[in-house]
Amino acid sequence: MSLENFRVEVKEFLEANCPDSMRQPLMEESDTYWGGRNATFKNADQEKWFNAMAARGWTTPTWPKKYGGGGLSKEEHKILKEEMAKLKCRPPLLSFGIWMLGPALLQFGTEEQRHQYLPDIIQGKIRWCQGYSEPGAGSDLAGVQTSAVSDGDHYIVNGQKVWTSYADAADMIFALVRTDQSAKKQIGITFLLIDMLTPGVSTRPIKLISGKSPFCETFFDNVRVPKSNVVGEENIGWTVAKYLLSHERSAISAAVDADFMTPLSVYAKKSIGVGSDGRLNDRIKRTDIAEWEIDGAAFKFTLDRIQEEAKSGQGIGARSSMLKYYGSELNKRKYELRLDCQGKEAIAWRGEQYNEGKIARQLCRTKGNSIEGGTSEIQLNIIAKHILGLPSK
Amino acid sequence: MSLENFRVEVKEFLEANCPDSMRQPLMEESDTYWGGRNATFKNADQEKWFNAMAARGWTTPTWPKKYGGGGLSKEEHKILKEEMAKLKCRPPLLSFGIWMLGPALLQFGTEEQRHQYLPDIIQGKIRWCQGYSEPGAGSDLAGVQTSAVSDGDHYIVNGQKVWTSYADAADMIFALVRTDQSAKKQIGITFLLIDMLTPGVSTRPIKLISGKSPFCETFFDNVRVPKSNVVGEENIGWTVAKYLLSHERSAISAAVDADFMTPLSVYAKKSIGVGSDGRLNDRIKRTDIAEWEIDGAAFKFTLDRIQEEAKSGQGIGARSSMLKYYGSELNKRKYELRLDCQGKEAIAWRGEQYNEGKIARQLCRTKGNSIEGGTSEIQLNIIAKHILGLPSK
Amino acid sequence: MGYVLTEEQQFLSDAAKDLLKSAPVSMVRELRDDKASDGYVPGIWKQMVEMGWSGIAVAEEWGGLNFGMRGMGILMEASGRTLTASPLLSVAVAAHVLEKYGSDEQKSLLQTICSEGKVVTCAVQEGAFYNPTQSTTTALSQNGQYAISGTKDMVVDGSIADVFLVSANIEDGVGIFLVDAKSEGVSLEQEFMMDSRYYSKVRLDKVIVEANALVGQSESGKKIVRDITNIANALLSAEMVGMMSEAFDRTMAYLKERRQFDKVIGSFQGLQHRAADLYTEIELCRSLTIKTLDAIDEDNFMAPALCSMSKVKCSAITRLASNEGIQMFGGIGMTDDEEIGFFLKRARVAIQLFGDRAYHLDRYARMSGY
Amino acid sequence: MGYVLTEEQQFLSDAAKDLLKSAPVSMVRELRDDKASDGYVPGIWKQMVEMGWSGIAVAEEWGGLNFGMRGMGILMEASGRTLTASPLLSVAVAAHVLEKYGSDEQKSLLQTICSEGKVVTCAVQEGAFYNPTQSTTTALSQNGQYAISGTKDMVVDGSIADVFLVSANIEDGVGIFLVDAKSEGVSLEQEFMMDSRYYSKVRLDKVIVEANALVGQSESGKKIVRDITNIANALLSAEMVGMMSEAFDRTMAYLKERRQFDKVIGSFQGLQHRAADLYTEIELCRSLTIKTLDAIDEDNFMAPALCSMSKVKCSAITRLASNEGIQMFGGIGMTDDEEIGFFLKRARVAIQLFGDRAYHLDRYARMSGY
Repeated sequence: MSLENFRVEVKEFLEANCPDSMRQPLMEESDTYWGGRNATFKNADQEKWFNAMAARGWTTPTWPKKYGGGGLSKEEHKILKEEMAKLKCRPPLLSFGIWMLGPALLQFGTEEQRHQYLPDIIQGKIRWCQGYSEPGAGSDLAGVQTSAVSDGDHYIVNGQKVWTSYADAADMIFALVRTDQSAKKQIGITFLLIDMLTPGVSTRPIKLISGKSPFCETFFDNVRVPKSNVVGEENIGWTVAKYLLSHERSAISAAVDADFMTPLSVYAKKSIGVGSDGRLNDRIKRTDIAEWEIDGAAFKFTLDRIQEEAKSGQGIGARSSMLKYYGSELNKRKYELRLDCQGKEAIAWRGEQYNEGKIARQLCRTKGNSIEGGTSEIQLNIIAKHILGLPSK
Repeated sequence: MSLENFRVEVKEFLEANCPDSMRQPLMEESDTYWGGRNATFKNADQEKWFNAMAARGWTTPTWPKKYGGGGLSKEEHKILKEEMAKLKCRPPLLSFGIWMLGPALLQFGTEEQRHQYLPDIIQGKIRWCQGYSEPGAGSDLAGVQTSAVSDGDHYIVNGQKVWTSYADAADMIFALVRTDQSAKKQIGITFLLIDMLTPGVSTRPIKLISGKSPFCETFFDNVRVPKSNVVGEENIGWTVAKYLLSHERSAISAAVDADFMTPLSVYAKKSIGVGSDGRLNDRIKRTDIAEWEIDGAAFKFTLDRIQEEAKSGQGIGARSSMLKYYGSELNKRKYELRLDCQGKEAIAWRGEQYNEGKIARQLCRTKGNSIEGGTSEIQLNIIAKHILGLPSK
Repeated sequence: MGYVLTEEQQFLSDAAKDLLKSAPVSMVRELRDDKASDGYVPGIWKQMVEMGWSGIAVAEEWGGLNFGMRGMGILMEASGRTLTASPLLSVAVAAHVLEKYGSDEQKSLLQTICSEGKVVTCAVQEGAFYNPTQSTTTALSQNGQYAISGTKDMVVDGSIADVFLVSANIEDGVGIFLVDAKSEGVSLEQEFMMDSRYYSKVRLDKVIVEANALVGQSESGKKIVRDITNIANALLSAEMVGMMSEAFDRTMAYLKERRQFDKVIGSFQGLQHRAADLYTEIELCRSLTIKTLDAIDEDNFMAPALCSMSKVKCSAITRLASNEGIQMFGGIGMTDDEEIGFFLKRARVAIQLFGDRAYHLDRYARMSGY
Repeated sequence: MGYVLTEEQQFLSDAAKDLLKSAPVSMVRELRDDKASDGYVPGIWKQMVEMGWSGIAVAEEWGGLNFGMRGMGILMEASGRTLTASPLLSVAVAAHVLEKYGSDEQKSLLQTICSEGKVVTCAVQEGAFYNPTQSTTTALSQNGQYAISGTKDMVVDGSIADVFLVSANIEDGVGIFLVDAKSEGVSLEQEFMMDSRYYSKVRLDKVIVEANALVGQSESGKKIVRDITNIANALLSAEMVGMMSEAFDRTMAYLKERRQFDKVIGSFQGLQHRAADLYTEIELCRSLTIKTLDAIDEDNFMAPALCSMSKVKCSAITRLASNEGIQMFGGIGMTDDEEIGFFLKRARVAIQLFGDRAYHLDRYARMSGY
């Protein structure tokens, strides 16, 4: 089929299968569909839209057909994204399985594992979560302490993970465990798939300074896991993890992007007002806002540029660290400025008239942007080492 | 004599001996008197004033009488300073001998050395310069390469010093030389006094980005120096040097202080103008100026506080690094703001109407504030280690 | 007057730290989660009053301890370190106003503040930002009485106030009125802010007060409002010095203890330089704030400008210190279990109370003639 | 239009680097110390004209190479790396004005610019700051001629200009006039700025020009001035991207080579983090500037705002990069022997030319409706 015909077909399919209510921006948590054993749809439209996409494997448009994926070429995928963007179609399924585990299995998994797990990810039957970080490990992700001791064709897993998003709603977890206690840090780590229903697995939600969060702590107490659940090989899990981390980093900087171009000055004009000379009444905040908007635009153009350069073959590489770093800092600055611009409205924490403190809570939440997915300090280290070539000694 | 009587006497002495022209602020280089073998007075007033003070040993008010100093107590010295300040008396003599070598000799010198050198410092007969830094050593002052090889009761000195202020006008230099090549860095350094007239000593002025400067390079080519010129002992010169460095650091932050309280807004008001609402016409620069003035005032009060605390026995210690660091950065910021506030006038480099580019040259010169006397990075290291107790490993 | 604490001031500082041990940072979480609480550690105000702190800056003549604003600053700094909510700030501002402008009759209220800890608080802000010169509250003179109508925002300690100091437009200027909280026509709405404290929206609907409720003369109203702005911001600055110092100390302790990549993270130069810079900035805030409090006590002409300068500088550095705290604590700093986040939250409210950075930067520059 | 260079643009970029090898940074010192020089590397403009650069952005129709402002930006960036003085900026701005607003007759001058490198430069600033809407220069209409009087400051390349584009108040607005440098009544004073270049104070004393010296209509004067501001600042931004990049590259090379305390100083995390941050900022400047130049070429409505945005951002980062350069070079960076200081000096002048950070920040915000 020619690309032109493909575009026509896509258009028709989307028009026919994407209900109007699925062409609205995601407004709240419950608007998203994550799948899983216990998943329910918010409404019939959501279900219809998901089923239509899943039937074609278009929840994962580029994954191979043999696993149930869409099997689209790069060019076809681009067309699908463009047409979905035109209609503002919501993503039919959000999933760490799609973003993270799938790519890892396609790269490192056995054929058997791919057949076992990919179809369920594509069809939203199994919901995955990620188990990397551990208490006290922080930026030092290779400092894995959770142990997996060999016991015949099983491991006995003991330990604790933190920052496992939505662990309390997930069916399975892909986790880093230590299979060789004596080896040097990055060696002796294994990438292991664990069913959350296995006896000994428990989770507890983490409360953040911003309030409730999707993050959990996950505990493993003598959990028996079959050795066939290792992805890659025993003791080389760090290679798999690093591959996934680069995926995560790009995902985060892309997510940050979406909200960037909302002009800060809109809020300021509303709360502070504009004088007869056409200038914001608070001339000090005006300067801060203008500087932020300029930096925000420059960042946006840099995202565009790097994407364009990546297409022309220069790759993104360590420059994803630059985007992660600057994007996080910009977002933090933005919310400090919203406090400046919106006064009392922005420091309220409770009350319907203040949207239960949405702005203040978001301010608090943004502080985590420069910590999660690699701290700003780690990003700066990466830039210094891998882009600038500065020596470590 | 009671302190009250002393004050009366000082007043009368100053009134009688400090000519009116010596009660004006120092306007240019030639208004200062540095002494030395080839020194000449600018005019009769300068000579009269110097001679009157030198006769009493009041060029060094607190140095012991037996070396020709003023022999004043702390309290008496305070009175002298106060009364001189009231009349705005100029310092009768500027001298690295007074600020640096003298204190070192009083602390580490032999009785013979003190009798040999201190009277000439007090009477302005010998002008000293300092030879610490070497090309390529930078912040690493202990990286001394200039060698002093023993040859009977002499050393043969070879090497090069940089940043030797006024070396081209000095009679003698106090220098750090390496007397033990095999020892670890800080060990094997000796504090040596060298006559600039010794064969093999030569100097060359250093041109800065701001233009002419008092700094020189000083070269030693097989210079023979008697071993009796060692201050302290052979190989322990680093102890002497460290003692002097702390003197230098306080001197620099004090020097920076003098110009701080000149309100930046005065220049801005003149160049930019104030509107009918009483605010500076450029509201963006206004913010920068106000922030600088607030920081400047806070710094000034911090100088006052630390002096007061020092008096009450808490000492200054490593906090001198804090003053050096912040003072330098403030001064750099100040000149950037003067460029902003004075436009074309402040970027001119030549021309009488622009005072031969005084502002632009001062801007360039301030960039050295955070390098000389220990870089800002070194100061931050000192604060982190000695005040905050952060570990180095 | 001076930067170094006198023996008496040192004693006060020690006593404050001692008393505030019973109102530690962990109480912020407890009070927040206890929906029945009013946001105050029970009994803490009573203890403070027993120590004489409700009149700490008041002259002995009126029952105070005469420690001046410098003494009051010591209490605020200590409260900043523990993030303890108490009516200290409100009462100090009100007492200052009454001592300076009150009639003999009104000064009996001052004595009650000192002896019993009666809570008097200012109600001068209207709307989302502090800008007390823009007010639509009016006090209509009628038959030797005033009828006050208007709405005030962000009234500190409104929920426990006995009396409000309300600013209102009067025929010939601005009047500051003592309004009993129980007066007919006064209604309160409590708003819960991110520092886990309640601030009141105070509505006044034709509240009738007698003529003697007016503080000072009708022409002194604007001056009183300026004094309120000055004192409140000097004291908030002192509180912020406490907050930034405590957040910093906790961060430094963490840097020395926390290991990453087989090293104590405090050994990384990137963090060391930021810590050293922040230390320096905090020292500057401390000097500036002490100078400001002394200037108020000395009635120095620079005092009003210094109050704004302190607020500008302390706002910026409290913000920085609380942000650096979270960042250096890393993930754990983001959790509600760790206390560093409470400093961030209190900081954001303290910054806005009685005028934010932009308000005071403008105010300082105007006072400086540009 | 796009961020990645086309093959042609890459060729131009290589050619620029190649030619500018004969005008390296060391020439700045030589020209400065040679009091007889006019501040330009001899012959460099002639070579540029031979390469067609005087008409690089001009349509082929008028003898140009049609590379657009994006192409011109490539030349400016290269010139920024070598700190080479040439009339490229002046001529590009003037050519843009003539191409867009000139009469057919005036476009013959455009052709001379392209073919012979005739130097035409703008004279629009009066006083210490760039603010072209505040002008006291007047052009009085008389007998079908104009008599122009006034004084212009900071005229770039004034000393070698053949023709000035002078803004002057006319009866019904602002007029932009072509004034031959040799006209009677034109006198020049050369002022030597910290970037070691001469800028001219141009005095016009009843200079008589014919009616056809007016560019565009009388009502287009203000628009032309805005265009001059836009183009000049976009191109200065491109030059600054070159300057900051070169200063940064030199600093990084030094960090890798220089040893202190038995370590390469580039291994200190304190410096690494600052370097990484600065790298990021420079990348942002590059993207923003390319976007701006493309927007001009596309006649995008955002172009004027983007020109100011670029100037604001590039000014700040050029300043930062040149300061960090000196600081990281340490003592040697302070000496006139080391070249890093020349970047600092050119930066300070480039920042002020055609409006500084404050001017453009205000301009951007106004354009954005606040």
